[in-house]
Amino acid sequence: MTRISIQAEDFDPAAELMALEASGGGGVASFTGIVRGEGGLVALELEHYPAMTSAQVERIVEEALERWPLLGVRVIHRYGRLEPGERIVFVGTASRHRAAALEACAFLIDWLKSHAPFWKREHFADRTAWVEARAEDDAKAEGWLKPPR
Amino acid sequence: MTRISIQAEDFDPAAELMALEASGGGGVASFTGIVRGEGGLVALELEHYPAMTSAQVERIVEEALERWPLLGVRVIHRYGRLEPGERIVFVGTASRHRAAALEACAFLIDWLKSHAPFWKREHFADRTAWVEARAEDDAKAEGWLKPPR
Amino acid sequence: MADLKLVYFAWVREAIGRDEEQVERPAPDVTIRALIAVLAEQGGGHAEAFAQPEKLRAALDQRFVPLDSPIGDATELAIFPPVTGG
Amino acid sequence: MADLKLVYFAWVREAIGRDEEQVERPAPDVTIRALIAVLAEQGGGHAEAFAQPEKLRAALDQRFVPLDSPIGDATELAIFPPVTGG
Repeated sequence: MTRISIQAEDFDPAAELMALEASGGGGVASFTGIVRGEGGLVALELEHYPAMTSAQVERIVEEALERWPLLGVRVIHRYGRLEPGERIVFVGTASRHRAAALEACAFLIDWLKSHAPFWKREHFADRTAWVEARAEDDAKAEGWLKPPR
Repeated sequence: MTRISIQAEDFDPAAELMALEASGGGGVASFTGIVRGEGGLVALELEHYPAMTSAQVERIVEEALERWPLLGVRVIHRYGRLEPGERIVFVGTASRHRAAALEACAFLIDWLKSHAPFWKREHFADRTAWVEARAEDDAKAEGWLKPPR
Repeated sequence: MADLKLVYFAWVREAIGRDEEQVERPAPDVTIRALIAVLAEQGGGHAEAFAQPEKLRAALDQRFVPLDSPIGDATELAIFPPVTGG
Repeated sequence: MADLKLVYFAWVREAIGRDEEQVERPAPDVTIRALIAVLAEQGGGHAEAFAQPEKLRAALDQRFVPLDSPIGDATELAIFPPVTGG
């Protein structure tokens, strides 16, 4: 079971976990990204490149399926205006092997954070600013170019 | 928020995720272990050393808190008779940093699988057998003796 | 051959003041870098958006490519800042 | 000084036929390995459970220790197969 959603709406991690648990694996790993409310952040605005996003995410999910013996993969990425405490992104993986589930989950979220065509703008009470890419995120994702542990 | 439960009863991963999401972190990672029903397995029976289990798990959670900047840790480990498809173990972590949440989650589940004082017996239709420890699990856990990435 | 469709995101879109536009198709061996240098000469939003090519990234027909890639027969060229994920 | 409490788990418990027992406390410098060798001489379940010490692990007062550790003044010694987690 592989399912990818790029959506404005919120999602229910519980329902996603249940579906992954039902895929027959021995383990389900998940990561949920939440908007942090630091420095007086009022909202985050996520813009993306719709014609590109789904195709890119599909490609990276295929790569994860090639690398790890996965029974299920679920990716959800939101766009639009999100307030602190709201969910932005979800990656869930199911596998017979816990290391495969955990590593594939980390691989996918690292990729989404560093390579998916999303741009974030931070809204504060008195100003807005586009978030600059962090070299650190690129380094995390490049790390996966080596063969999996 | 740190909470550890060693219990016979099932648990609700959804409720655990909600609590971790509320801990204010930027990311929540989780792993849920499920009984696999391979080779005609009828049930798994988990025995543990109650006087030791909680103290040991507390110690390893403290170690995770020292290594990674975590806002929340939740560990649930069941014992008793479990049938295929039932949940055995849950580890959830919350952190401002996704790598910290993911790595601490992997660290804790690796430790639980290789060092927590649990013993598994497999029940089949016509026989039962104690599961033998796998060198592979030990190797995973020993890997964490190196400083975190 | 049809015009080339340009699409812009984030502050590139804001500087130019629109999210897409059609431009006259350059010769296939013209690179993205060369095309945006020509567009920057129009001044205004394009000059601002394309002032520092090292801050720009590009995709041809929804695939990330280096700025020095020739545009070839692509139908859509996207110009944007480095992505900042989720 | 009080007797030493032994606790058993998994197939060690099954071979011995009980989950705990009290034994006369050995001198503090006697190791776990030496104690179980003596117990194995009783024959029966103890002989079976302790036949292959390399298949056994131990904890003194709820801390994992090597079989060659002296028992010292511990109050509880646990003998069990390698743990098999969750």
